[in-house]
Amino acid sequence: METIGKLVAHYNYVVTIFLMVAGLYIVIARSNMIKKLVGLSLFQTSVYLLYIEPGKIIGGTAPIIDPAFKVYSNPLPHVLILTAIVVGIATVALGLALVVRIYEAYGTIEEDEIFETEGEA
Amino acid sequence: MKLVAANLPALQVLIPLVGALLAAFARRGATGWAIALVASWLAPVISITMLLRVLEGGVISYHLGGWAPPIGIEYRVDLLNAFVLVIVSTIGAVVMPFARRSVADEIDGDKQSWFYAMYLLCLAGLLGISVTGDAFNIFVFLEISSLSSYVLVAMGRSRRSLLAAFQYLIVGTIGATFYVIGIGFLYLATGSLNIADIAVRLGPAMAETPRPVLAALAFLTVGISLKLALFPLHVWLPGAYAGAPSLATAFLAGTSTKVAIYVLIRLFFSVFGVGITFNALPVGEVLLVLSVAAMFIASLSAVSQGDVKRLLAYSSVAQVGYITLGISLANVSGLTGGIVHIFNHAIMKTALFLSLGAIVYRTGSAGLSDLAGIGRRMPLTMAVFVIGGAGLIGVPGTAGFISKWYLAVGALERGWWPLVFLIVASSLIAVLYIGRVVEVAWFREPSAVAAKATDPPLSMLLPMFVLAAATLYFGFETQASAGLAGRIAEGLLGIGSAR
Amino acid sequence: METFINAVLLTLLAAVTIAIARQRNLFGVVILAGIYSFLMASVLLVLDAVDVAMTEASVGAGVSTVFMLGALHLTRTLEQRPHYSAFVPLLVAVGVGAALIWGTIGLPPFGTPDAVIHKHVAPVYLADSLKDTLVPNVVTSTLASYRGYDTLGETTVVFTAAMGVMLLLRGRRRKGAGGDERAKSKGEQL
Amino acid sequence: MRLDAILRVVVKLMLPFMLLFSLYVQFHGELGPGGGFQAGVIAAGMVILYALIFGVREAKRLVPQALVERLVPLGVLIYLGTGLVAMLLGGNYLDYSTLAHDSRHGQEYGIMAVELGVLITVSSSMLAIFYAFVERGR
Repeated sequence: METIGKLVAHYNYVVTIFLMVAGLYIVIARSNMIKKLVGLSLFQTSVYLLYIEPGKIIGGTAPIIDPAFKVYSNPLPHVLILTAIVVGIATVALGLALVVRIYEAYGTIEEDEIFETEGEA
Repeated sequence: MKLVAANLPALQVLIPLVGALLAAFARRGATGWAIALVASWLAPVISITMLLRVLEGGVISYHLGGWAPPIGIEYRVDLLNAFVLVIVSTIGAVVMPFARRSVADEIDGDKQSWFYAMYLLCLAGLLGISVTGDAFNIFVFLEISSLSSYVLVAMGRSRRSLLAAFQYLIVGTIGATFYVIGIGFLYLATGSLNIADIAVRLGPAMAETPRPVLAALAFLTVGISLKLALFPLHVWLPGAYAGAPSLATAFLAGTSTKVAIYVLIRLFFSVFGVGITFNALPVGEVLLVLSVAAMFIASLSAVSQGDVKRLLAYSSVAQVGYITLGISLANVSGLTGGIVHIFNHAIMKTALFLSLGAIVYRTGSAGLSDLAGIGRRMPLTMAVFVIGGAGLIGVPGTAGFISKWYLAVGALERGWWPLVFLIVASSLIAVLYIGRVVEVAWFREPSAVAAKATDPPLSMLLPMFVLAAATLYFGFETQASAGLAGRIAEGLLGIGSAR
Repeated sequence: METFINAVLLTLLAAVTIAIARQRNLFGVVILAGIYSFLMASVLLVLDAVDVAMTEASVGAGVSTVFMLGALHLTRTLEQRPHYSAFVPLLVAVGVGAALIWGTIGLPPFGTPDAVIHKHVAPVYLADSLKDTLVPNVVTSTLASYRGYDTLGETTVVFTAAMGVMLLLRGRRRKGAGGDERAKSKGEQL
Repeated sequence: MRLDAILRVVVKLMLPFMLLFSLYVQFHGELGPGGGFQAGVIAAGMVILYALIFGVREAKRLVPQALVERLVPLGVLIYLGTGLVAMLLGGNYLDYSTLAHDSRHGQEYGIMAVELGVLITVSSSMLAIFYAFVERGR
């Protein structure tokens, strides 16, 4: 049972890292700007897990003080990630506004097509 | 008065922030400019007062919310960040008289006051990064300065500005996310977010679980290197500087990469310490190689540019190379050279971009061919350009020479004499790209647009003169620049009595 | 049990991520991204991060999807195949992944109360929140008071983004005018 | 058409509840999960939903764009101002303890005030961004 637990614990980190890497890959590899922004937000979102997962204590509850509970998960990562989420949506909104303007100016949102018309950007 | 004196570190950031909010309410461009002028001129008053206080009485620690660190967020001002605050706030203030006409010319009337709001947000963000003693708080203010920079860049007239802003946003966000990952590792290893507290707890953490600490170092270094445009992570910079409105380029070139460099220095020397940074991972070696590559490759790219804004932007990448070279040397002379070059490059590059901004104001173009003969039509503006250019080259008698002198001494102390040769050789490339502009501007027949140009009004000339004069002044009188940088370097390396 | 649910949800997240990478219809991508956010919110819920879960569900799956659809409405909905090779991005991604795995190996196992982060600063918030601020939700008291300055900064980030979007999208449309045209008009004007 | 009518009626019926929920999230944030961000996003979502069903023009009549644009900086100003008031009363910046005679109640008031600021800026920002995108469409 213990070994299975260990395996699963490690599994969490591996999947989290896969999510981060996949997001990063989409940002760099794709030429479509909206897809890039989606990838960027996947990358940012998966980083939340890097903070929140270690903050969890098995058998603990949400960090809202109540006489019925003794063990609480760590509140500090939650606070930091709340900030990160808000920063994330702000960045995506700004990025989308830029994409709309770029589409109006160039008639495409494919980065490589734009590079072809602009020469080197 | 006592109230103000007690809360200086908080006011340093709050005043531009309040200014930004007021400018957001304003509708007229002139109102926005007036607010920005007041807010940005108060900033250096505060930062210089703090620098003097630190020189007198040591580190200033300010507990935001009244919570003692590491529970609460701390503003912690020592010599290093007081110095950086003075640089950022001074550049932010000096460009303001220039701003009014330049912005009125380049930005639509109904958007000007919001443009100033963005400018002040960027200033507040950069000051916030420099003043804070909390690693996560750096991220928050990094995002304020970054988001506002993206918008400032996108406000350029050309459609390329939009593309540059988008690329800047993507790269900047990847950099910031790397930073967050790095801070996450540091937090997991030490349980703290306060920089001074992390530094204390890092030793035991390193002994127990070195891997997360080293991963933190790697991610933070890469993330910040994206922000400071370390070669070859600089691809966003030329487009962004070339695309941004003149004022934004001058301001960002003087401050934004500098603040990122500050964060890198802080992390390397105050958090991880020389032992971990340069011995546990080959950070020093990699940084050295990339710095030299930047000095040469970026300079060579600058030579072939047809757009002078872009040319100066590539030169910025090269100049950042000198600063990171100083960091990678990790001895007092080298680090002094790096730190003093933060200051020297800020004044020189801002002077150059302002004079170019004046040319754009008169001719509407920064193309090299359009600049033909401009020296005869705008002699004062071009004189500033020549002085700034001489500084970039490192001509003796200019501030740039001082930086390179210390870098060379640092290299010699290390016994790396070929590096001295490389520093001199790369300066010769700067002669090429500055010389090219000067040749076209002074020795060609005036182009169609240049023929009708004249020097800009005094309000635009004065900031340029101040910076040009500073470039010359700090070439002779080095006590305030290199002297201070030397004390900072000694303090960072744990030598001497620097506080 | 918590560990198991968490592992299942994470696997689903990985599957959705792969689907997003492969899907070329951008409407599909945006909807999948919404699903991703809901799954993420569930994971966060399992991890006791109730406030974060609530924010992720409303921001990630709600507002973010609306903005994305708004942008799609104004642009194109089909992604082209990129012209350049995916080799370098793959290399970068694998490198970053390797560094992350290397770095996390030394970390304490999932869910243990002995980790460093549970011993230094965090217990102070848990112990003092009620006593200092009368607020039982420690996340709220930390967010608004102990680290209130961060939250001021993050509100400012939202403000910056809103101003930025309005600066970019309000006002009349201008077809991308090159710098050269402007130089000419300036030359004539003078 | 019929479906549309149902949708309209349902949304109209839902709106007050959404508003109530948003307020609940705002003011319950001290006791349970929630706070200014979440409430702000829900409040903005409410108007966005209204706009999707009844059209943006209707939504703008309900919540005028000019008002929204003024509220964006106002929220930050409330947050920032709360900190400044605390400073003027002799504490450090954002030290809410000075806001009342008893430091704990001061903290409570301070937290309420800044959460209100967050609510205003977040909800109006989200709405302003939404309006900006929709406006661009025509």
